[in-house]
Amino acid sequence: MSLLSVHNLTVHFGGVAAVDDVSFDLRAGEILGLIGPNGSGKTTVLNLLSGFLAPRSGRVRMGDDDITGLSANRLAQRGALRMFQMTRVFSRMSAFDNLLTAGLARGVSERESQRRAEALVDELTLGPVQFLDAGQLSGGQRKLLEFGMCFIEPPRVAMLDEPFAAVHPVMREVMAAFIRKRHAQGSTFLLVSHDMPIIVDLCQRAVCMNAGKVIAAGDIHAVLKDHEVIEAYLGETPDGDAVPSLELTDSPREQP
Amino acid sequence: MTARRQLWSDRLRFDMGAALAICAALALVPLFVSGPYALGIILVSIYFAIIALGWNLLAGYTGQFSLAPAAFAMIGGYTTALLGHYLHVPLALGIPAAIVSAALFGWVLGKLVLNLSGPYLSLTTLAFAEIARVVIGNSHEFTRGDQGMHVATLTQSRIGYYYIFLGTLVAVLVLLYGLLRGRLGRFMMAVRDDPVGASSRGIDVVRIKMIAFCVSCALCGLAGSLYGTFSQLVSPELGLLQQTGLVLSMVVIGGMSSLTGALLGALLVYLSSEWLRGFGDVQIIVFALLVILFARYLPGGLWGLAARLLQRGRA
Amino acid sequence: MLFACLRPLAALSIATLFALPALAAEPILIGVSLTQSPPGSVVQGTQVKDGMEIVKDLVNAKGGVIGRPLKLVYEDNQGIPEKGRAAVEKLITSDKVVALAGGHQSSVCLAEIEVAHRYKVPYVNTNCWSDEVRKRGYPEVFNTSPYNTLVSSSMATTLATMGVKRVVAFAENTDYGIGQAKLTGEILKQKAPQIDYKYETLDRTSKDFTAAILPLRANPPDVIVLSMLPPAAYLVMNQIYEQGLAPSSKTILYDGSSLADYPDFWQNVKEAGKYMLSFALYHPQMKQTPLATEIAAEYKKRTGNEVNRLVLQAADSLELVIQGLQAAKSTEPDTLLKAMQAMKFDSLRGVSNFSTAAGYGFQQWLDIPFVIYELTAEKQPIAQTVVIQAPGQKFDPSKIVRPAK
Amino acid sequence: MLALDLLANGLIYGCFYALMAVGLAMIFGVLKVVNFAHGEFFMIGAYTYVLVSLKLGVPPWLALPGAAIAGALLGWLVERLLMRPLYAGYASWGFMKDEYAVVVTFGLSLLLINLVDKIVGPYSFRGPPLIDVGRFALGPVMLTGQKAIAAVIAIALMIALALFIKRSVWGLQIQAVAQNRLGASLAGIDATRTTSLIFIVSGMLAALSGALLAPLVNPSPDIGAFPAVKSYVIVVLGGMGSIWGAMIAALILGVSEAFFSVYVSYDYRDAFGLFILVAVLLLRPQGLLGEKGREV
Repeated sequence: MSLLSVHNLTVHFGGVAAVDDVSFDLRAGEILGLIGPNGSGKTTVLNLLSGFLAPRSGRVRMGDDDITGLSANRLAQRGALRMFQMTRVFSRMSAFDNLLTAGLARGVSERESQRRAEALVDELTLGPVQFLDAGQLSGGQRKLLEFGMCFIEPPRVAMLDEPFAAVHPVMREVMAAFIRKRHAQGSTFLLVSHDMPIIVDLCQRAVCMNAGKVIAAGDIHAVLKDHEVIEAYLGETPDGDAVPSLELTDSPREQP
Repeated sequence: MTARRQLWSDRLRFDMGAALAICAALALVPLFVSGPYALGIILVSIYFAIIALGWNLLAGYTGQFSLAPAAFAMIGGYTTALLGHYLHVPLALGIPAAIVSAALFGWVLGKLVLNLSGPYLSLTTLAFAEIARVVIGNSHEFTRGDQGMHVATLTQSRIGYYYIFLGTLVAVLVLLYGLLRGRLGRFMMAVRDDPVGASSRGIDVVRIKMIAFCVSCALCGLAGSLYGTFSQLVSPELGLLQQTGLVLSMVVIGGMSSLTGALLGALLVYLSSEWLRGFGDVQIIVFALLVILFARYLPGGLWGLAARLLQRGRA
Repeated sequence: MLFACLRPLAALSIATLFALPALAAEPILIGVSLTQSPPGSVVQGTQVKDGMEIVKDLVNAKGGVIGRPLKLVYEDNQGIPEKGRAAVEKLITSDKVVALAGGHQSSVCLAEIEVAHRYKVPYVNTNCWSDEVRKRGYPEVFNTSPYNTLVSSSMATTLATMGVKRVVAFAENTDYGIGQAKLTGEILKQKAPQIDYKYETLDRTSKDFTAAILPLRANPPDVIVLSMLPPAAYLVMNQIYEQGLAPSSKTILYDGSSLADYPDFWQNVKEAGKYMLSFALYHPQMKQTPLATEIAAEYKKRTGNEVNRLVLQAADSLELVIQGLQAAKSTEPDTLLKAMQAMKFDSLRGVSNFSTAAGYGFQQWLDIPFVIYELTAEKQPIAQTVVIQAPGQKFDPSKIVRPAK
Repeated sequence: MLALDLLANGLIYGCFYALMAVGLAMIFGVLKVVNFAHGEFFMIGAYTYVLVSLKLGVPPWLALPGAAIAGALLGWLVERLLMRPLYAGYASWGFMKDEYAVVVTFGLSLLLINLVDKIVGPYSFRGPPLIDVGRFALGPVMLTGQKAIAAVIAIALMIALALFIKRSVWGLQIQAVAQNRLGASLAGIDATRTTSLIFIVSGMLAALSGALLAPLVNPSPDIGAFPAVKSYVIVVLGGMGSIWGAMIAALILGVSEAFFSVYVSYDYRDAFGLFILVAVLLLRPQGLLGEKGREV
């Protein structure tokens, strides 16, 4: 059953359709990959879904209710959480306070937030830095911190924008593990990335965008074999045999 | 390496403790100092301290760099004065009325600058402050213009007034402490550090900003109103830009985003500016130099310095 | 921790407490609160201080008052009422001055007399024209300063005798300016209802008044009255001149704040000052005591400027305190007060006694001598101005010189 | 008739306002901070002009560049001694730049006003006119030589500035730094040197406007308050950092002030510009021209 359903979403930037009649479903409990080359409109879709942009037309439904054009904080209250490519943490509060604040913001009691924050700090291996100001953390640590802030109260859907970009492999692993674990516990993810190995590794289904349009959607492997998708990534392909598969790139776990 | 536990609640408690210690010290001053003049000076510096704390809540904790604190003190003072003069409202109502009206104007200003940031916000608040002052200063029929208005007084006893101000200061500190240690305080700081991040975590940024504006301006209004009853006079000069500059330098010298910082700054800056009278007519020149040097060479202010030293001492 | 914060605080407050009263020994202290830095009128403050210093030095040279030297304690009030209030309180409670003098800006005076009244310390008003200062009826407040009623009524009489039809007044947005302009209007209603009189308030901090002047060009009035102080007054004059409004064969300027003897007057107005009628409180033709001439000479020596009314007013207000002390033979504030109320004050500009009638005249030196003269040439020294109304004489319109067509 | 008068006078003062404000606008554009001492740059310029010409007897036309140099010097000093911390070592200072700038420049303005008050004295001086043409009628409009020549020079300076910013290498560098400090420095532009250049130009323009107006506004130590507030209004009205916006806004302000004070009220004249400001900000927060100031 679909948790988040997107119908004919369209938004224009100065005449250009950045997102053009995009529709897809996000099923409860799945990890859906939103892929596509740079500038294909992935992040714009995320901005639309997380309330930082109002669509020109189209609808977004979460469960049974229409959430089109709701403000970011309303959506967050309803459990649609978003993570940024450029991390957004509260730089002049300690990491621990960041988690605590995120909990309070989601309506969790102070004592309970405290408890969960402590748990998350361990899970995310932030222990050593938990009392440093978030501004002093490394990029990777901030991403982990954002994970924590999203999951201090389990979201209905977590939208991750390029979570693995420019992150130390070890951190990547911690994140990936975190995502798998939460997924196993039934969390739903919308994962924006152009890092194929991770997508293949984590997602069951994927939606591929190019130039603001959805060019393919469905089972991840099917999508990645789709000609349009391959062209979108590799430009024109030599017709005939040996269509290069995007899956052949090695997955992060084999990296040193 | 494991940093020592330094959570917001700890920092705030420490901060509040220091602030209350200063208040305790102030409470003892009348035992050694009895001259109405000396008490008067400390009393006026407490007036500035309240404004500084109010402004600090807005600028230091919520990141809304307003340039109108003095104007709101003036608005508060005039509310009490006008009510008393035209409707013979007793101070018991006049002072709360000042708080309310200042809060209301604060709300208006907040709405006005809701979507502005950085210098836009600063200059719009500055414009607002100047409008308020020009209108009050030029409405002779209504406000008696630059001559100012006479205000009733709570008590003729200087000691009495001293403790009224000190009591108010403590009350304000307690209020701010309660506000800052809870959700609101954290949300304010979240808005300051990253408005976008804050809203994406589920914080209603607009609401938080408005609350910050109302509370901050209300405090300034309260200060202005009390002060009017003390000096039995309110004049447009209460809202001069220079007054705002004074408040800002107090907070910056004392230390932004800190209760003790604002309090300490207000006391030291005002007391020293009085003490500088010894320098005769170069008083203001010396004062200006001090302000520049402090701001330039003491980032984080006195409290920042003190805190850092104390940390080192502990660790 | 606690002490870390306490030490500087205690140090300061104790410094403020003990450092200052240390002075109050054998000399007689007199407090002077005036404007020594902006935004107030530092120009006035400086002249008042000059006048007082001269008198003090002369007196001390002659062995002081009742065997004790005089000492003046100055406080800068920046022309801000609130600062004035604080300054006077400091002077009274911390410096323990026996009397106060020097007030020269109505809004500040009004704040200061409240304190003087509360502590029952004599306060001599040097140059606050607003009638309100008198109307409060405080027994501690003595006024050797001119007062709006005096100026306005004399101006009204003048306008009436000149037989003019239309008069426009430019008043600065202060208690002095607006007070004077209104009062003139009221008196005119009784004395000469046929005169069409209106006044415009101008913001004294603004620099371009052309917009207020232009509308007059279509149909210039016979007289433009200025109830403004420098520097705004100078700008208004210059801009009136620029617009060719006055001086003209039809319209002349009439200054109601004794502008012409400010040291910087001519440098600032140049040709715009020619043909201006001026209500003035000092003219060499006035009868003066030897002391006055002595002061005039001394002022010239010290500053290189001709003496002016503000210097003399300052001298007068200090003189009043001195004579009070001599009469009282004591520095006890209340004895001093009684003495000052009882005595005849013989000032630099003639003997005077203070009226006790409530209202604008309360403890006011009512018959302050004044003249009305016309400046008939650029850079004209006061001595050579054309006196239209000599002290105590009638106003003689026939003497008015007008520019040719 | 009256309307024409008002329009002409308004436009003339508009030009003066523009000259006062552009400097502030440039500093805004680059540092995004309020310079509270801008009015004192004006004051220093006016005093240099008046004192050099009156006391030293230097001909006004030479005193004018003298004022410009004084302003440039002051601007350079301010940047060098007070403003550097704002962007040198950004990380530690970045978050407190607003308050630091305001407080430091507030102190500076207090200092300058009172220094001049003590050294030169409180009396106001009327600067000597640049040309000895008294009042003359230009059609229905009355002018004085000084007013006319000052307006002409103001316009000339505006055009010169515009060309400087658009054409010269330095101008382009200034634009680059204003748009993106980091980017510019990555592109090999010395952002620090550019900033101090901006302060020099800004100080110079403010000082020049002071000198040009000295014969019209009779400078006294606190003269700075009037150009300062006007400039704040104009800069926000025109859009932070937009020099063109500032120029247009200045003309609008000059004219509308003139009409407002005649047809509405003289008393609230100085509040009026601020009212426009607030109104504009409500409709168009980024000002007339100028990049958006809204948060994401």
